[in-house]
Parts: sequence; structure tokens; C-alpha cells
Amino acid sequence: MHREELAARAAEHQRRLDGFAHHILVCAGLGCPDNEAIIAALRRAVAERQMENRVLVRKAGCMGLCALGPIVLIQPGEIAYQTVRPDDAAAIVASLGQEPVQRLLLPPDLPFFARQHKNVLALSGRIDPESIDDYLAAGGYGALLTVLTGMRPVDVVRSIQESGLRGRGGAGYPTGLKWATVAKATGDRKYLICNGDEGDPGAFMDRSILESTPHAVLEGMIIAAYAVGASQGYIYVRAEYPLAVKRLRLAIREAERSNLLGRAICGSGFDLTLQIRLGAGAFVCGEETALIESVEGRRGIPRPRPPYPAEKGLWGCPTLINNVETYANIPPIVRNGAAWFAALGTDRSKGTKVFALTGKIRHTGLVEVPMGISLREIIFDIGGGIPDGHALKAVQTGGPSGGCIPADFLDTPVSYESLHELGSIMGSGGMIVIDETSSMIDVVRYFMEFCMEESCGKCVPCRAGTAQIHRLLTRFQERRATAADLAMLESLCDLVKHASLCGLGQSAPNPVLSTLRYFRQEYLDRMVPAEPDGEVQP
Amino acid sequence: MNRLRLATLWLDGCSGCHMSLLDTDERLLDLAAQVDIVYSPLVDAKDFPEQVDVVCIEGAVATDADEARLRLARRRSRLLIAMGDCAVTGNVPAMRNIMGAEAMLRAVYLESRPLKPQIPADGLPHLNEQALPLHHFVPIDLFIPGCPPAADTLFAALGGLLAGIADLRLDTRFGA
Amino acid sequence: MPVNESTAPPADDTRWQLIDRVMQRLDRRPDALIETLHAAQDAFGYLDSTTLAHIASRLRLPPAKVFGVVTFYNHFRLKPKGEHTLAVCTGTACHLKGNDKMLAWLRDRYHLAPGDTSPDNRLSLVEVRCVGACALAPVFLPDGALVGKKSFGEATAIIEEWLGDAP
Amino acid sequence: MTTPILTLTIDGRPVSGLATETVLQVAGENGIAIPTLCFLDGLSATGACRLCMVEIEGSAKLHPACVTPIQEGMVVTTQSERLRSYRRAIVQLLFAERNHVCAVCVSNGHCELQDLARELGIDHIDFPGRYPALAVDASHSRFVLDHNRCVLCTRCVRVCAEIEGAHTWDVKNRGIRSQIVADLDTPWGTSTTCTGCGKCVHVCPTGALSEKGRSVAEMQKKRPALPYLVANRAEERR
Repeated sequence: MHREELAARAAEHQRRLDGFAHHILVCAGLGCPDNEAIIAALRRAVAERQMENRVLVRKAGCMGLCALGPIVLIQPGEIAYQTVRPDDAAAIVASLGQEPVQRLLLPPDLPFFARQHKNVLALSGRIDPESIDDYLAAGGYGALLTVLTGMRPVDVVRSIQESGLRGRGGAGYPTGLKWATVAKATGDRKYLICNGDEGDPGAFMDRSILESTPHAVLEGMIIAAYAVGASQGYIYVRAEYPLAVKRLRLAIREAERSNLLGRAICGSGFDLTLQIRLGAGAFVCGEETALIESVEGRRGIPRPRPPYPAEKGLWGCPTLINNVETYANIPPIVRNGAAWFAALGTDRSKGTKVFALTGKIRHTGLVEVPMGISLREIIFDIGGGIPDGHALKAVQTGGPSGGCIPADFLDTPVSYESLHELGSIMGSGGMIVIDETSSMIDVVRYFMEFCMEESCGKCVPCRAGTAQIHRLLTRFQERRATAADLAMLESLCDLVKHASLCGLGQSAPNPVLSTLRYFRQEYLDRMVPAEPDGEVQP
Repeated sequence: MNRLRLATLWLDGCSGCHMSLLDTDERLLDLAAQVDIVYSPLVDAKDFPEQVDVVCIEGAVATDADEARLRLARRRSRLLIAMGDCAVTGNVPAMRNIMGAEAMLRAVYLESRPLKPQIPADGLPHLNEQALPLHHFVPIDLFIPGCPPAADTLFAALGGLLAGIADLRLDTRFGA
Repeated sequence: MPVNESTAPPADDTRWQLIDRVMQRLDRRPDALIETLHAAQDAFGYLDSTTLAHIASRLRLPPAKVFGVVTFYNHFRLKPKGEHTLAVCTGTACHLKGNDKMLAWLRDRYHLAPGDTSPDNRLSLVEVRCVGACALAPVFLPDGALVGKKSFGEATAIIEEWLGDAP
Repeated sequence: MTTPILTLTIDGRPVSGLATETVLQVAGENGIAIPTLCFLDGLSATGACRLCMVEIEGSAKLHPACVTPIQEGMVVTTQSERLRSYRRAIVQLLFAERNHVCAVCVSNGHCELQDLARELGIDHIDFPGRYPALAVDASHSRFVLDHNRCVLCTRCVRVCAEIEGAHTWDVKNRGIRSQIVADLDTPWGTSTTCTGCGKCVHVCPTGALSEKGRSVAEMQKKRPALPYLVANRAEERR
């Protein structure tokens, strides 16, 4: 299908949409249960009033404010309703073109929406994730056509390099540099992988992106494949995300039918096939070499690096691996230009980042903000602060690989560098808010249990070390720890951090180390007093 | 020079380490010239005395009584030596740790179909859940691995302590 | 390979035809293993040794390798599940909001630990590592339907009612 | 095309090696001993035990010598207080992980784990033992597998898959629950893929795999000449 055909198809679909006086968009993500019943009720209410030709009820992707979901959006007018139930349908439909239903209304100037800067999530909640025409009508696949008709692969790589985009999966490696390495690598076969193994408990950006705008991820992947010269790609998705998998399968099928995937894409000489590979519940598969092992059908055991996947990856071929959010950033960069992206964010952390706000925070949900915004703005302005009159104690970022940042540092601008300096990491964007009712030891022990159970078992420091650290943390939790235990805890964390084979082990001690740094008193408070003769407590 | 006050203690072990100590043969006489053995299964003293210079402890800590004796020995001794693998690693006594005390007692006294199945209790110390090496309870000044450590090794260790060598390097290993 | 001679599946079982199709779609290459295991578990509910032996044979993979893969990933089960399955999310947000308390209650009330199935085969309890609905924490899934944002009292009442044994 | 020869410094000594060689190989050729456990010449290197980690000038990270190719001008340190303390901790973690009772082990006196402890001056184990309840598989007519003594080096898995070509062994579960497994978790004696060649027994560094009927300290392993097997196999197949 060529450019003109796609444009005609998009225009045709837009005409159809414009034919309706009112659009009712219902959030149909995992975070808004009951949405099917709501959609059915709304359709019934529309039919009862015989307004089928004037009102279109559609499912949409995630609108972000899961705390107040299910959310229903009326357009035109940008009227958003919160915690909608099926029996609200009649009132909503009756109010179309009239005064909005006050009891359901979300304040239009809510900072949660007003303070965000949506780039990756721009179309999330605005289009039907199961309709390629919706994506096309919203300008989707335009970036791909720009690339295919006017840019050489080197131009694309240079543009991504100039944008300053860094990997959104955790480590923050410069995306353009990775692309350049794979593009330069020699080999008649190159592969492309999308890492959708969002295993960090407390993070759900990638699930939401895949559920809301699967085509944006595909478009980013197709552009990447063109840029690096890959003709086969895999999307590795957690089996725990059935809705994301379903929508992705559909998206791939629709893209294939529209010649956006397959042979001679859009009349160019460029071929690409994409396949889905289901994860099966192993956090370590988020590590790129373990993920490659898993795609090859094996135990997800990390390989020593170097060689890096960019040189020797899937089946020994040069392989580009980026995560879901990274790929979703590509179409806007191509569309708006590298300079536009580079102007957002901080000196070394460009663009916007999606965060999952969870834990003890009022507005739990998904937000997208420019890099460099402070934690305070995210938590108190956008997130609405801490509920039930409690006080913020710490913010946990980066999940089991990250750290706990105490309330004192709330004014820190969020960037890869600043979070690292504080002993945490950006990670994939999970932000768990902890109030003063939680014990840091409990939180840290939880993460260590996670790492212990998710360790692949290959290298000794991670396999046996995390188990010993977990045992020590249990002693702290049970208030049986001694000074010797504290010393052993610190030396084991040092060992596991520096001697483990892969990122899982190397970062597993981070939650412990960051709490030893900021919340040491909690450890000391849980120690038994030393015996006068220096005896060790069993 | 004051004669060194030496004690030896036998916890959960087979007494092999004490046998090894005796295996130093005629060198015992040299040793006897320099030390007083103030407490040991090899001598008559009933109670662990005060102000012991060196105590050599054989065996793992398997009961509450073992633990109490170990702690007393630690309080009353300047240097404490973990003598042999049971004291150092738990060794054979710790093999029961995979099942715990209760299950082991049942396995041995009830489930092995003895003539008179009953778990002995009267007058016996309480069995700890696990048999553990000494350093899990008290600080140790010298570890002498081996099952048992060779007589030469034990003699070298005591000789070294008598000579006041700070950094003793012993030629031994687990299971030696 | 001799190991698999006697383990050919019944030819008339349509579920096997489905699994064979997955293998064929991926040219019976070794990397089809995990996809095949997913298909087999979807079809049979779990993976027994006959199933595994057949898959190993069809994909020409060593049985030990297949077993290693099956036991590496949390998702695969070697034993059948009960009539009902209760999944409790143990992601960070759910942990902070009290799902550890929920697991303790399930242990006391139904004598089940994660991974267990009740002796009457009525209920299997599984722990899931974050379903990604963290904003609705604490989350649990009776027979796959997501329930979130419930207090401990509400949640336990829902489970008791769902299992039909409210006090 | 001939392989270039590179020069580098190991522990202050100028040495040279082929560009295809690893730090471990070149160190070995020059009589510089680096402790290893999972590595075995002739099998693929996995970098799993982390004992052969070395320091490389200009890199903040530690590098496993067995999988690190040499580079021109590289400056390697194989012995330092930090490396020694890590190595001691790793060996101690292994002792604490399972039930290693040297005194009653068939490999007492001929065991690589025991030797490592001795070389590194380990005279006790700081970490409390985990004491897992593990099985002994004595179902094979000639060999025994004792999981209590296994360090999960996977030499048996690799020798069986890479040299013998049977792939009877693999690892089941993961993390601290990992275990060596035969076929579909079948008793070794009923394995249909095992050829009974015994290579796994003889590459095993500890008493985990042994010949039946051996008593304490009687199991002396005869390391098969794996590089010879590899080379000869390639030659005969030509």
C-alpha cells in the first residue's frame, strides 16, 4: 500500500468519525475493569434514544488516572467522567450536548492532566487500540512513510543520535549509539527485538503502551529495522499481559494486511516480519542476553558480555534490543525532528518519561512528564500527594534494582544522572510512594526475596549471595540482628554488586544499600544490644 | 614464666579430636612441662575454672547445655580454639540439620522400629533445632579444621600459642 | 530417540493437532519450545511428562533441556490445577497495600500456600508477580477476573462468597 | 590469515598471547595461577563461578578471566586484597549453600572445592549453612549423584552435551533452588539418553558425582583429556 492509498484511507476514516456529533471514549485498559459492561450499557442507552447515527461509543486506551477509573471521555468538549459504572450510562448519554453530569465530572483543570507533557502517551485514551484506521487517521505511520520515502538509514540513525534519546528500559544507554553499532555491524542477517518483559513489580508503562497504542510500538520498530538493516523482529511480551498480547497480535495482523509489515513495505525495497514471543514468568529475561536465550527457546540464563547483542545477539547475529517505551518514542522524534526532542528535558536526559505512580499516593496511575521535573511536582502536584493524612517517607524508583529516595530529596530534578547520584536508578519508570506507616526493612526484604526468587542461579554471588542477604534481612525484620550481621550484610552487598554476572545480581543490593545510606537508623533500631563479653546471638 | 592454664571441652563430637591430642605421644610431656591442664575430659576437674588461658573445644553446639558450657568457657578464657571440623563447621553432627531436631528424634527412636520405641527425655539436655559451629555463638580466636586435625597440627597450634605467634598458619583443611 | 517411542500422543486428540500446528508454524525449530509449551499448557492445563516427552521428540530436543526450560519459568505447571484458581498479586504496590496479610489469611483460612491445591481439588492458590494493575492495588484474581482496591475485610468477604462458604 | 600476537601485562609481568586467547589461557601459559571452578579446558566457558575475576586497568568492573579475551596493552591484576576477599566469600557461599561434609565425602582429599578453601586460607565458614534437604540418586548401576555436594558448576551438563553429545543432564528450577536433572527428572538409572560413559563423573570437581562403591576419600577423578577429544572428533569427522 502506498503513501497516497494510506492517506486516502485515513481521510476516509476521519470523515466517518467526523460524521458523529459526539464521541464517547471508554478506557478499556486492564486498569479499568468492567469497561466492557460500561461500553455495552452506553451503546444500549444510545440505541434507546435512537442516536446511533450521531453518537459513537468506542473503546480507548488508558487515560492514566487509574485511581479514579473507569474513566469516560466525551468529545468534543473534553468532558471526563470518573469512576463510571454501567448504570451511569443513561445519564451520560442524556447529557450529551447539555450540561455535563456533575456528580461524575473530573475537574477540567486537574493538575494530574494539566501538568503532564504527553508524547508517548499522546494518543493513549484517544484512539481505539484495536483499530489501525484510528491510528492512521491520527497521523500514525506518517513517520514511517517519511522515513521510507525520504531518509536513508544513516539519516535515521543520525536523527535518533541527535535527539539524545536514551533507553527507557532501565540502564539509559544512548539509543542512537546502539542503533549505530548494529547498523555498522557486518552480517547478512540482523535481528530486531522489542523488550516487553516488564518484570519490575510496580511498573506498568509498557503494558499500558502496548494495550493503548500498539501500532506506535510497531511503527517505532519498523523504523528501527529500516535504520539498522534488520529484516526479522521479535516482540517479547510477558504472558501475564494477555490483553496487551491480544491487541499486539491484532495490530501485527492489521499492519501486515496494510503492507506496513511484510515484503516491500509500502512499495519500498524494505522487508520486515515481526513475531510475538511470549515470556513465561522470569524477571531475569528483562536482561537482554537472557531475553535472547529465551527467544531462542532456552532457559533465560544471561551470557557474559562482551560480546554485546549489537555485535553477537540472536543466533549469533547483530541484534538491536530496545524496550517498548523506547520504540514508542521513535515516531514522534521522526515526526517532530530531533531538535524538538532534544529541547525537552535536561542536559543529558532528553525528552519525556512515563512513570507508574503507585503505593501510598492519591492519584495512582500513569503519567508522562518532561525529564528534569522534580519528584515533588510528580508526587504532590500531579500525584495529588499522600492520602489519609500520612506523610511521605520515601520514593522507591527502579524496583528491585533501584533504591529508596528519602523525602529530603524531593526537589531533585528527575534524570538518569540525578537518580543515580542518589543511589537509585531511573529503571523502567516504576515510582512507588512509601509513607511513614511502612518499614523500610520490610520493603527491602520484599525486594531481596524477589531477587532471590528471580535469580537464574548461574553465578554464585547472585544465587547464594541473595539468599544469604535475604536471611540477614529477615533477622533485622525479626529484631534479632547483631552488629556482626550488619557488617556481613554490607560486605555481602558489596560482593553481590561487584561480582555478579548480570544486571539482576549487580543491582540486587541497591535497595539495601540505599536504605543503609538514608535509613540506617531503622537497621540499628532492630539490632539486639551486644552482649558484654561480645557473644554472638544465634 | 607462669605456666599456661589450658582447658579442653568436649561438646557434640566423637572425641576423635581429643584422641588426636593424645596422639601427640611423647610430645605431651614437653607440653606438660609448660601447661597446666585445668579442665578436660582427660582430667578430674568438675567445674570449668576461672582465668583459663587457652580452651580447646571439640564438637558442635547441639544442645542448650552445650551452649551454656561454651558461653561459660568463653567468659572464663582468654583464647578460645575451635578444635576440629565439628567445632569449626558443624560437620557430622550438623548432618541432622536438614530435618530438624524433632524429626530426627522421631526417625531414630520411633520410626527405625527399635525394640522399645520412645524418645528419651529424662535428665537429658534439650536438643537444639540445629547443631551449629562455635562461631555462631561466641567469638573464636583460632580455627583448626580437620576431622580430626592431625596430632602435628594440634601440637603446632598449641606450640605456636605458647610461643606467642600472632598469625598462626596451620597446614590443615576441612576433612583432613 | 528411544525415550519417546512409547509416548506418541493419541492421534485423535484434537488438542494435540493444535499443538502440532504451533510447532509446524515455527518449522519445529528448537526455538519453538517455549511457544509450544504455552500451547500445550493452554490445551491441557498443565504439562505432564508424557506431554513433555512428546514435545521433546517432535522438536528433536534433549528431554533434560525441555525439563530445564519448563522449570525455569514460573508460568509453566507440572501438576493440574484445582477447579478454581485464586491468583494473588505480589507486586510491590500490592505488597505495600497488604497482600502479604491476604496470603497469611488464606493460609489460616484455607490452609493453602502459594502453589498449593486444596486436597479436595477445589481451589488452587497462585502467587503472581505483578499483573501490572498496580494503580488498583491490592489486586487479586478469582478465576482470572481482576479485583482491585478492596480493603482486607472486603477482599476476604469476596473470596468467601466466591467459594460459597461465607460464614 | 594468521592470528595476531598481542602483548599485555599480567601481575606486572609482560606476557604475550594469540588474539583469540583469554586472560585465563595466557595467564596459565605463563605459570600465573588464577583460581577457577566452573572452567574446564575443552568445555565452553560460562563465567559462572566468578572465582577467576581479575582487575583490568582502566575498568571499574571486575572481569572473569575465563571469558575475557586479551587485548593489546591490557594491564591485568590477578591477585589483590579485594579479589582475595571476594574469592574467599564466593567459596564460603558455596560451602554454606549445600551440605558439604568433607569428613565423610568420597572425594575428601581430591576435591577442588576443598582445595580452593585451603588455597584461599579459609578455615571456617562465616555464613550460616542453609542445610537444604537434598536427595542422593543412586539408581545408576555404576555411578552416584549426591546433590548435597553439588556446586552447580555445570561441568557435567556441558561435558555430556558438548563432548558426549547425549545431553542427559541439564539444570532444573532456578536460583537457589537450581538442581542438576537427568532427562525429564528421571532417576539416573532409568535415563534413556545416558550412555554410561562416565565423563560427567570425572569432570565433577567435588564428590557430587562419583563411582559406586567408593568409600570416604577413595574417589579420585581421572580428568578426561577433553581438548584431545574435541580435536580428534573434529579430525575423524572430516
